[in-house]
Amino acid sequence: MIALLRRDLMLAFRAGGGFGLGLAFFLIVTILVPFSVGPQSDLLGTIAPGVLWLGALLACLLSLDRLLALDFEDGTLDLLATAPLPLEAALSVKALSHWLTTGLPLVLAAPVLGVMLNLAPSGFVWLVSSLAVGTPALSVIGTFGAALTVGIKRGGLLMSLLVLPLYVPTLIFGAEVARRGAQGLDPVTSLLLLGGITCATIALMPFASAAVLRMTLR
Amino acid sequence: MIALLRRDLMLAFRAGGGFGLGLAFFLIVTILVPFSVGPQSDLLGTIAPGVLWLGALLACLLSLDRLLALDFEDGTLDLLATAPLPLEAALSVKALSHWLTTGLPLVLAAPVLGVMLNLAPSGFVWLVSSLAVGTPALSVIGTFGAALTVGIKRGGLLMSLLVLPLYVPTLIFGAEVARRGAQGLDPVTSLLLLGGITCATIALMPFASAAVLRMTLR
Amino acid sequence: MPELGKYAAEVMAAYGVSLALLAAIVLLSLRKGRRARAELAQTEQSLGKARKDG
Amino acid sequence: MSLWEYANPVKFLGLSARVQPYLWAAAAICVSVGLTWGFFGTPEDFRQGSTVKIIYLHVPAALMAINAWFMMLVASLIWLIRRHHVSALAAKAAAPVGMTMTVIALVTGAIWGQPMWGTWWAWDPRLTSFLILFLFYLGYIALWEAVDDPDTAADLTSVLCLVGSVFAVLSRYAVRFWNQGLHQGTSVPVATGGRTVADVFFYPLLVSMIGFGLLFLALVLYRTGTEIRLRRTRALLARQGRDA
Amino acid sequence: MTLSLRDLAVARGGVPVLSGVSFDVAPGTALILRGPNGAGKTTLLRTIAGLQAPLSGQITGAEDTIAYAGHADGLKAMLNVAENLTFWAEVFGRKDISEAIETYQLEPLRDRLAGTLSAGQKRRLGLARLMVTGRPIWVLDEPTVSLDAEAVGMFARAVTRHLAGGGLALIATHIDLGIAAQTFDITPFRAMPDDRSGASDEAFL
Amino acid sequence: MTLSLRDLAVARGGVPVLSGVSFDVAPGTALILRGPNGAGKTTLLRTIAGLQAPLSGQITGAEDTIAYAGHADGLKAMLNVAENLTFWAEVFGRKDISEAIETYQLEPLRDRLAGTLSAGQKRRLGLARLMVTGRPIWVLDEPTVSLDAEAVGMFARAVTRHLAGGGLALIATHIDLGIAAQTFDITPFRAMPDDRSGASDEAFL
Ligand code: HEM
Ligand SMILES: Nc1ncnc2c1ncn2[C@@H]1O[C@H](COP(=O)(O)OP(=O)(O)OP(=O)(O)O)[C@@H](O)[C@H]1O
Ligand SMILES: Nc1ncnc2c1ncn2[C@@H]1O[C@H](COP(=O)(O)OP(=O)(O)OP(=O)(O)O)[C@@H](O)[C@H]1O
Ligand SMILES: [Mg+2]
Ligand SMILES: [Mg+2]
Repeated sequence: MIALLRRDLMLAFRAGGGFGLGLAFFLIVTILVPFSVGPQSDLLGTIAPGVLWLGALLACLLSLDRLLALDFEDGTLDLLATAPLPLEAALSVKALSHWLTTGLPLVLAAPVLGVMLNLAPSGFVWLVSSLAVGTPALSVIGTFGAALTVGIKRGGLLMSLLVLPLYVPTLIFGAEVARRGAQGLDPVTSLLLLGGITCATIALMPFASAAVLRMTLR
Repeated sequence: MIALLRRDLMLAFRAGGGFGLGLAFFLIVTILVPFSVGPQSDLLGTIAPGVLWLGALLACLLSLDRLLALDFEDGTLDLLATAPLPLEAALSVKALSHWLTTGLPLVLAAPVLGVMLNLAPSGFVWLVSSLAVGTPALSVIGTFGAALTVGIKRGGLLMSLLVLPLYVPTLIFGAEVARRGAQGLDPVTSLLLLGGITCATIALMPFASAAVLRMTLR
Repeated sequence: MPELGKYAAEVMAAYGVSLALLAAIVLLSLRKGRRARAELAQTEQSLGKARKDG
Repeated sequence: MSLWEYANPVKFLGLSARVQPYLWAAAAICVSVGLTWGFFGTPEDFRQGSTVKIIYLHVPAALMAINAWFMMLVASLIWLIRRHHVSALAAKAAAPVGMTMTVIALVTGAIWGQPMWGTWWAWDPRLTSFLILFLFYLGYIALWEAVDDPDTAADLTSVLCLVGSVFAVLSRYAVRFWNQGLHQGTSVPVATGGRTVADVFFYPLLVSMIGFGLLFLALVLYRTGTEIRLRRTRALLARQGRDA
Repeated sequence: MTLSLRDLAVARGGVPVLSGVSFDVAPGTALILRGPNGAGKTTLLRTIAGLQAPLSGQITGAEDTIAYAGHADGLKAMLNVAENLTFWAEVFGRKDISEAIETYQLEPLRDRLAGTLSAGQKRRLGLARLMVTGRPIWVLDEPTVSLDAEAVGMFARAVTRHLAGGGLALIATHIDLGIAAQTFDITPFRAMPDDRSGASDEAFL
Repeated sequence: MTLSLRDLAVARGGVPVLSGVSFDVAPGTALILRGPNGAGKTTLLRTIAGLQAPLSGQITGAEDTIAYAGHADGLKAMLNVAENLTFWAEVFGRKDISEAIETYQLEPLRDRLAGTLSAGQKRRLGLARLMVTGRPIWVLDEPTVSLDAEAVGMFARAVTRHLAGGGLALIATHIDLGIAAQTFDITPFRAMPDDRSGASDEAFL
């Protein structure tokens, strides 16, 4: 399992970087927002928490695309399925490495982008904590989506379609935390709910993912 | 060439639909926006033109991902490069089929999503015309990005990164047209500029794409 | 025809769209069903497989 | 003799062929009576004017949209546990019907919203969770289309239906937490015990709801038959074309 | 531990491909599967490796003892030869990759990224992977594709050594491998079009 | 039209692999390339097919006359056999696919999606593609991988017929194809480590 994690991270660094790219996408989306909605800074400030959450979500989504697909194509998944490692564990590790290479950098970069979008000062800490608590759920749910679409060529868009509705609760609570934080309201309830969702998905989704993957490999 | 177009469209329909999926993604992004920035309808109305343009751009981008990658992986590109068909033409056809399966549906669906985001009534016709004029440029530029990243595994994100900056002018003018339209200002100048960009890219980009593709295949 | 008042357009539109959608799903189902039947009949015939029922 | 016998495709086709004529007739009668009665035979509401007539489309469609998903959930569970093909195919057959119902509810709601709330669309919890339901339908259908092998497709969509149900409920709750809406509450007796709709409106509504239910049933039976035939064609052809 | 198949039926794409297959492979021996293209060798091997379920029949002795090598090698283009092998060794709870490197003469290629190997070199690496799993049963699908004569010799020696160590091997191939082993032709076991051995579509026939 | 190589040097990944290769293939004849794994056969064939530029030397007679078949077949899993062939025929401005179908006995598979074929069946389809191009020069890289004996026979007949019709063929392979042809061993042409034949990194040596 540690071998798998190490390999995934190594590949992410080497293969022209799952690492930097999710982040770069996040950055670009955030930059494109002023171009598309116009540069008024109060408007930007109002929508900043939402935009950052949405950008993080899309960055996660895009990098999910090949989370399992590459391993499927070159036969690694077949071999992993016959290896002495429960598939649930393997998928949890994959989700973890996805989070480490995508979610974590997003969390760390969010404050910088917050500045660019004129986020209210009180919002920063809540933005970061909501992302820190929420992005693991995105990775875990995303792994499920990747497992569902693994055998399908051109599966990327289909996966987005399947995964995005599943992301809705996380997004609602996450953005709520960030927004209430920015507006100076109390975001703790939402944050707790968000944490609850994350814990529940981490505990349960790997089983669904593994079940689905066994079906596709068959 | 007609054979290529027909095959691409056929594949798009069969392979679980490049057709519907870009659209679905557009829909989903638009739906997620209220979840992330909150449901106040006047705020939504203000950012609607920008959000719709950004959504269309992202939907295009995601479906680009495998525009050439699939053909590369199974060796079709190698064979096409040795076929009696100029690569420029082949890539133009690919861009066209991408637009037909992604851009066009987006244009048609935009008004419905405009309703959901509370777009001002005066904005609809300009939104649609800006998308109709602008999305072909997105497809053509996207083909260039796809050609650049074709040999790279996990190229999806990298491609987004390369393509998004190229999309900036199109996005700026396109969103400007839609925004001015919604605010009741005169959007014709921007629309003309947008049209100019589209024409220029359609005329020139295929050569760049073909050149780049020849380099990657080597 | 009942008097629909100032909302006539809305009510008629709602009924129109809904009935059109219902008709569409029914007709599409019927068409697909008919094609499936024909295709199956043809396949069975060409393979000489007897059929147990309709 | 158990209910499971009808999990056999041939048995199922036989039964469904026998029931369908009655079902279609009943559905046609109920839908047309309900709608005609509602359209021609009811007065205007004092507040909503003639728009109240939309209720005979809107509410049954919304009801069936949710029930269809629920039926798909049950069918998916049966497939996952007992692996009866008819069950999986019934779920597949129901999805487009459910989606149509969803669209009808959304469209009629939007048309109704314009005069009542002054807007086509609002981010109200009820409306929003319905939109999410629509997305789940879309994803479910797209997944069926995308997977080649029918059994794998059945497996995957079943799991998706299961997980999707959980998330649909979660979304509903989340959406409600996120926004308090303007859509009105439940008015049908099963849910409240009393009713908030006057009898004049209620009886045609009831007929219409029954009609939509019967129509759904008839459509699902018919479409399941279609799926079974397609599957049989495929099986016959596959076994024929295998050698060489 | 003997690998035994009893009256096995396998399917691909929901269609029965083979039925009534029975054989035993004892430790220290290899069995070569033969059959024309499309006969069902790949399907059979995948079933034995546990990647798909059989329609009916029993497989014994295959639980957690199989190393499978199919048409795809499970190599990462962006990892070098040693890293690829080390990864698979660790997945199977082992460490040592030197024997595998030596047997397939990968030493000069040790630090090359797998993506830059030639077809035959890649295949050699794919076969070397088997040796680091430590599994007693090798299930191989056309292992010598694109290997030159010398590399086929390396492979034959590796298999012979594996058998001598009490392992067993099941190999599908179209060409002669130079391994002393029995041959099993699967052609006679082709399933009939109306075969009802539990295939998922049989309810529809 | 003769295919001629004069003092050709080729590189892969920026490193010279072969140098000083010269040969001619006359119409009506085939040339079989041999060499151990990693010798540079694939690189040479890709250069001749125009997929990469030579470091130095001349290739004549290859412009728009070559049909190339490499390790990947260029088949779409979601199109059926006939659609795949028709597509390639149309790209090369032709229509008729019946001869290809017949030669490789693909008739029974005609309506099967290419994704559901077995390895050997896929390969047969990949080879059938050559026949619909109408190109006089076939450049083939290990064409018989995963083919059974019978299919190798089909391939040999197809090549013989192609040669009899004035075509020519250049084939890299490790096994015996049963085609009457000269053999060319590329092993002696391996580029030396300090070879300066125009590689992109030679300025740094
Ligand atoms: C796009 C907009 C709308 C959507 C998506 C929508 C959706 C729904 C849904 C999901 C139900 C629940 C059915 C059930 O649970 O049994 C419902 C019921 C209902 N809706 Fe709407 N609705 C919309 C607009 C409206 C408008 C504008 C009105 C009237 C002003 C309205 C009036 C009703 C009524 C009276 C019910 C019955 C309440 C009940 O029995 O639960 N709806 N609608
Ligand atoms: N990117 C690269 N960098 C350095 N060397 C490379 C690169 N790619 C390939 N090579 C080397 O170039 C040589 C020629 O490879 P090529 O694929 O042409 O061999 P081949 O004769 O086709 O072998 P095979 O019979 O195994 O297919 C090999 O030794 C290979 O390792
Ligand atoms: N999805 C599918 N639907 C129907 N038939 C299929 C499907 N996939 C494969 N087949 C058929 O199943 C049979 C067995 O295929 P398999 O790959 O096991 O053959 P094989 O013996 O490995 O052949 P090869 O020597 O060519 O690799 C083939 O005839 C193939 O065409
Ligand atoms: Mg095989
Ligand atoms: Mg080679």
